[in-house]
Amino acid sequence: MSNEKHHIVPYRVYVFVLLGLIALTLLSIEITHIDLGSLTVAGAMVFAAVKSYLVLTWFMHLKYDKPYIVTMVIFVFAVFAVTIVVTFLDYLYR
Amino acid sequence: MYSSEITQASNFVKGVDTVFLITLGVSFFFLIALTVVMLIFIYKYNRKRNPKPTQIEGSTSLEIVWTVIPFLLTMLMFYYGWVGYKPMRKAPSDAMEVTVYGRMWNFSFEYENGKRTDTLYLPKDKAVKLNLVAMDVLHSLYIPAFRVKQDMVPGLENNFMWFEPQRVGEYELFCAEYCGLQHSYMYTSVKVMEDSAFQSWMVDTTQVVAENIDSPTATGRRIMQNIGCFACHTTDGSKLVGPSFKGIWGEEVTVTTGGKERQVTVDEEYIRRSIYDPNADVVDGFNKGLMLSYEGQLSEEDIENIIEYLKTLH
Amino acid sequence: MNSTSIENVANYLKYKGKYKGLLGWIFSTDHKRIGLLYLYSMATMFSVGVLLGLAMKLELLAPGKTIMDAQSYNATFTVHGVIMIFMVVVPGLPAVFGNFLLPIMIGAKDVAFPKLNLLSWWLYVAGVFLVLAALLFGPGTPDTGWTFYAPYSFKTGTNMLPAVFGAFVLGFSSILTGLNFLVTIHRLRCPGLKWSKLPLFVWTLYGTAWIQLLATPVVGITLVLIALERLFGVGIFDPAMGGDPILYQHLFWIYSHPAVYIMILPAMGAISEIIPTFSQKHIFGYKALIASTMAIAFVGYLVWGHHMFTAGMSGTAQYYFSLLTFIVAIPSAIKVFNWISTMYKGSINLQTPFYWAASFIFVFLIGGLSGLVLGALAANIYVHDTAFVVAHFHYIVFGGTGFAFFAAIHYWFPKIFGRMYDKAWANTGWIVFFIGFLTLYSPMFYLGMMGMPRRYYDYLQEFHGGNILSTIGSWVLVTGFIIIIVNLVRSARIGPKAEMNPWNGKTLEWTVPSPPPLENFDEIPELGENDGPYNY
Amino acid sequence: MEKTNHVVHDHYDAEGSKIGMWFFIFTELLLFGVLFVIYSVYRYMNSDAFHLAALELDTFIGAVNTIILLVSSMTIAMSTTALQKGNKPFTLLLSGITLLLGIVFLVNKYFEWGAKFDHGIYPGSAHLTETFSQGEILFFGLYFIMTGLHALHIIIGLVLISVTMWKINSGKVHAERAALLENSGLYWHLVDIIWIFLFPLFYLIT
Ligand code: HEA
Ligand code: HEA
Ligand code: HEC
Ligand code: CUA
Ligand SMILES: [Cu+2]
Repeated sequence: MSNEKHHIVPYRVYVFVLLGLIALTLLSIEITHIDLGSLTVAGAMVFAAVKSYLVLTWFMHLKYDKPYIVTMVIFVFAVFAVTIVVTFLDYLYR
Repeated sequence: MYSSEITQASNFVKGVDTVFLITLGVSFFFLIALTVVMLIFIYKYNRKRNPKPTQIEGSTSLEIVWTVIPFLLTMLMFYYGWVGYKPMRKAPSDAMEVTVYGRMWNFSFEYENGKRTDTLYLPKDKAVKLNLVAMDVLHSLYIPAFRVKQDMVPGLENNFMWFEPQRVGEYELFCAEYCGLQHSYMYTSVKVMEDSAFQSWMVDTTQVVAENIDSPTATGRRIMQNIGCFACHTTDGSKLVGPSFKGIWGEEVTVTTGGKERQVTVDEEYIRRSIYDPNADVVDGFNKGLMLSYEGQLSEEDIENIIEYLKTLH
Repeated sequence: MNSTSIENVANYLKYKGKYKGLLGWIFSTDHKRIGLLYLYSMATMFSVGVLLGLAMKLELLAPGKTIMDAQSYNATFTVHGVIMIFMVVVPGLPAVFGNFLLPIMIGAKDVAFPKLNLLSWWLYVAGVFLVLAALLFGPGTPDTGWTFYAPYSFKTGTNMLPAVFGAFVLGFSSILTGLNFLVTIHRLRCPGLKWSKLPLFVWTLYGTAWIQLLATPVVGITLVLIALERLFGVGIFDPAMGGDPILYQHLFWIYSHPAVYIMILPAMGAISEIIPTFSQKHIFGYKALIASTMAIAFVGYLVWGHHMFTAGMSGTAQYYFSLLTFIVAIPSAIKVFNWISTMYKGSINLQTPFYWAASFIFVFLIGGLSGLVLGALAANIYVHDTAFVVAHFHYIVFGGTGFAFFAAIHYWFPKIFGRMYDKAWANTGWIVFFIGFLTLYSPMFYLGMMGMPRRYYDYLQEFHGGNILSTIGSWVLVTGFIIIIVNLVRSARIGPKAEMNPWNGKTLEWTVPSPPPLENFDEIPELGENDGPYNY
Repeated sequence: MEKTNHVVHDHYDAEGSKIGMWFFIFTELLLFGVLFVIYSVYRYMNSDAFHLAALELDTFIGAVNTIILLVSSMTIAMSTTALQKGNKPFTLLLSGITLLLGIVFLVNKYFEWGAKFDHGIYPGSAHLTETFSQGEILFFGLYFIMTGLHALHIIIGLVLISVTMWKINSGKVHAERAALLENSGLYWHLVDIIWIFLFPLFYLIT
């Protein structure tokens, strides 16, 4: 068990990811200056989602982890998403 | 619940009772059938009679059967449940409207012509829409005989229930959502009358006017009765949630105002403040925040009548 | 271990560690000792809850004041509910039997994180004391009901903060137990014990642990919000500041509905062990039982709104929640069918645990089927917040989880204490208890259908009859309870020594001595192709 | 501890502790998840008020803090690489930078909150309840609760990283037993992810 090989991620990969994240952050700030109306929230959330995808896969090593861990992470996010949707079944139709 | 007396008390009784009977029927069937089967197995395959078990690991076809059959049955129950409920959500537009105020711990009902009561009077065979207003915490208006219940939520818009009483009589009306100390005493009754009787009751303000002329005291008392002051205050000196009104006029009370204790003498000014802004002066030994402001609910005139009444309580 | 004779093995009850006496227990990271710590602390809290329940029944014996005033009654059902739910049935079987048996059943020496396990128990105790502090100190015992509905919960003058915080800490303890079990099941299964060979009790613990993990934080943060509301007036649930009290109910039930499956799943797991053992037969539909466990765990997460049908939700939400409530009932039905089929052509050994298991099925049926009545929208509107609901959940929480708990304790007692109880007394206790149970709760169905609201300190004359019957039932029930407890406590100390495998069970815990030695196995067992928990 | 019966109980299971951390992260996600549910419900109910209230927050500080957290996330991730490569001083340096950035984040937050308090905007303040609309009260209520809870998590993360550094320094955590560092890293990234969502919700969407 303890002898499982660890994938050693080179430093530069992290630097690239960070640059990507910062770029996305700046971009999302820029984009809010354009008035997208009701899409603003959605837009910002898409940026946030992409950013957390990056953090999850690279910083949190999901890319190198066993598939079952990835499955569990997806499952948990799905449960959360479903919870929100179900809650909104009330608020959207009141 | 199936006693014939109340079966047709409102237009919803049928829908609700139907789904009740269906679910109860299915339930009893399964309960009895499964229990009997289980008892038979326990008897027949008892160690004494059947010392050697036969190993069976399962059966896919059986699993499918007993997934599909309950599924169909539950969908049936769901369907009737929805059908019985659906009409409760949409009140007819010509319904008579009554506003219900729920507060700790009484209901008061206000009719279209401004009349206020603590008992719900209704005409027979006429749709009524109750607009629910919760003043402090959650309450729930429950009339078992009519099979209706709806929570009263403070701040919720479009909080209503409707039904059509179909039988003359007097029915219980409970508060079904826990709301504190006297939750179990938060009940009153619904009086369903023939339409003509209701109409004359409705326009009959003579009694009130007469009382108004001869005695503000009686009016004050009636107002307090209807709006529910006596849920928390007594007139006999015993302490409920709030101080008793016995001998209140001219009394010296210790109150806390803005964190500081002080002595005040009960006068008009003080009583008015106590009713419009109860948390400004909190009487020693009682809790802040329980009594809520009646501003907008009681007019200047009402307050004067109340004060007249309070003066009489020695 | 240096000895082969069971007598001389340092079994987990006897070994001496760094500390002696009581300290040797409360600082022990041995999963078996922790299991017993939970058993004792829960039994204590349970007794308090029972007394409060009896007090309520006594009060309801007659209309008007009987033994207490309205304020005390409200406080009583609140504390009764909080104790029973958060301190007894939610930790319930996982904390006691899960802790004790999970590692043995999967052939491990302990759980994955023994220290964390001990910490969970400490947190449990801390939570208990916090809640008790709310009763003893401060401006009065909480009186909101165990649901803490806003806005009453931040309007009441009573001592809510410690109670709410205590419930939060209890939740944290529950999360850590769940986390520990998940890692244990994932990582510590012995060689050859594939997922498809896990005992069903372990599977239910697995499903339960996921719910604990994903649902408990929801109630945790919601209760913190109630506390913040009281302290600072943030406004989140306060209608006066724009907050929505219905949102509170959503959040509360997002946890508390899955929590009812936290209570029942391990109970179902225990029943799935007991029935095959006493029928000496392979469990019927192993895969179907696993699938239904997972289905309950998952779908159970999405039906919370059936507690709020009258709360003022949208019609769409009501439609959806009612539909899913019915769907989630189906896996439970599958389980019942499989249990009964397991008895078919078995060789049934009528012993106390089996009696409990069979009566579990009966009361669970009543509880579950009355749940269907509640799930149907129109019927729910009528009986919501009446004694009918009280009957439903006592039947299923207490009838389900409680009966399974007693089944489990009578089943694993010889393993846990290494001694056997007096079977005649155990059976007497069971029958008295069973009769008392039916007398106590059945009238409540009737009262609810007559329209008697719940949480009523006082009631109208017309509800009197049912209440008298119910109160009498409560005394019978407690008589049964006392017989059972006295029998068990006595036998744990002076009962005859038990064999290693008195019931001829096939799960791994029956392959180790009774009581098990410190680290369960001398050597980690290995399962061959044909070994399995139900291969008789 | 009391395991005197000479059984070596020291099974080191890197994957076990890793998934343990993940399970804990799941719990945390749901914990914040609830607050996000509340936020979205109230935003939906009071969209104009939320719009107005968000203007009160300083996007610049928010953005700076975002970048601080992102960088700190990178350094802690890199420190694992450094540890696996056996470069202890560099590991310590990198996690030290993380620690420092975390503290800078908190200091920023402190000033940000302080400024709000000075304007009389804090939960239950008279200024807030009297001059703002209901939606705005909710917005600020949520703002304080969510960023407050996040700050609490930063503090927990900082403690965790400090302990890890201590153990790296004393040699208890090393290339073969890197689980503690990896887990603190995971936790820190969680804190980062939450901020990734908090930032647009409170500062950006106006
Ligand atoms: C262990 C706990 C537990 C369990 C397992 C359940 C199981 C179920 N519960 Fe219960 N419930 C509670 C504990 C539990 N409940 C509590 C504590 C409350 C009250 C909380 C409060 O307000 O204080 C409550 C309240 C409650 C309500 C809200 C009542 C109200 O306030 O208005 C509803 C409504 O739908 C409901 C439904 C159900 C259903 C459909 C199931 C189903 O899962 C049941 C499934 C089981 C069966 C159906 C039996 C087996 C079936 C067969 C053998 C075959 C025949 C079946 C079919 C044809 C389908 N429950
Ligand atoms: C596990 C849950 C549980 C249990 C066991 C009980 C047990 C009892 N309950 Fe219940 N009760 C609740 C959970 C439970 N209750 C909840 C959640 C509420 C709602 C509170 C609210 O409204 O907020 C409630 C409310 C409630 C009311 C309604 C209050 C009202 O609405 O006005 C009443 C009324 O009489 C009552 C009575 C009783 C009685 C007499 C007992 C008992 O005294 C019966 C005696 C029991 C026994 C003799 C043994 C049972 C054995 C086990 C369960 C297993 C053992 C486990 C271990 C030792 C760990 N309870
Ligand atoms: C929910 C309970 C409740 C209701 C209903 C209620 N009150 Fe009160 N009342 C209190 C409490 C508690 C106090 C003491 C604390 C305070 O002064 O705010 C109080 C105080 C008072 C006082 C001051 C008493 C004294 O001895 O100085 C007056 C006058 C009063 N109420 C009048 C009324 C009137 C008139 C009504 C109805 C229109 C009413 N109250 C309804 C709870 C209530
Ligand atoms: Cu009003 Cu209960
Ligand atoms: Cu439920």
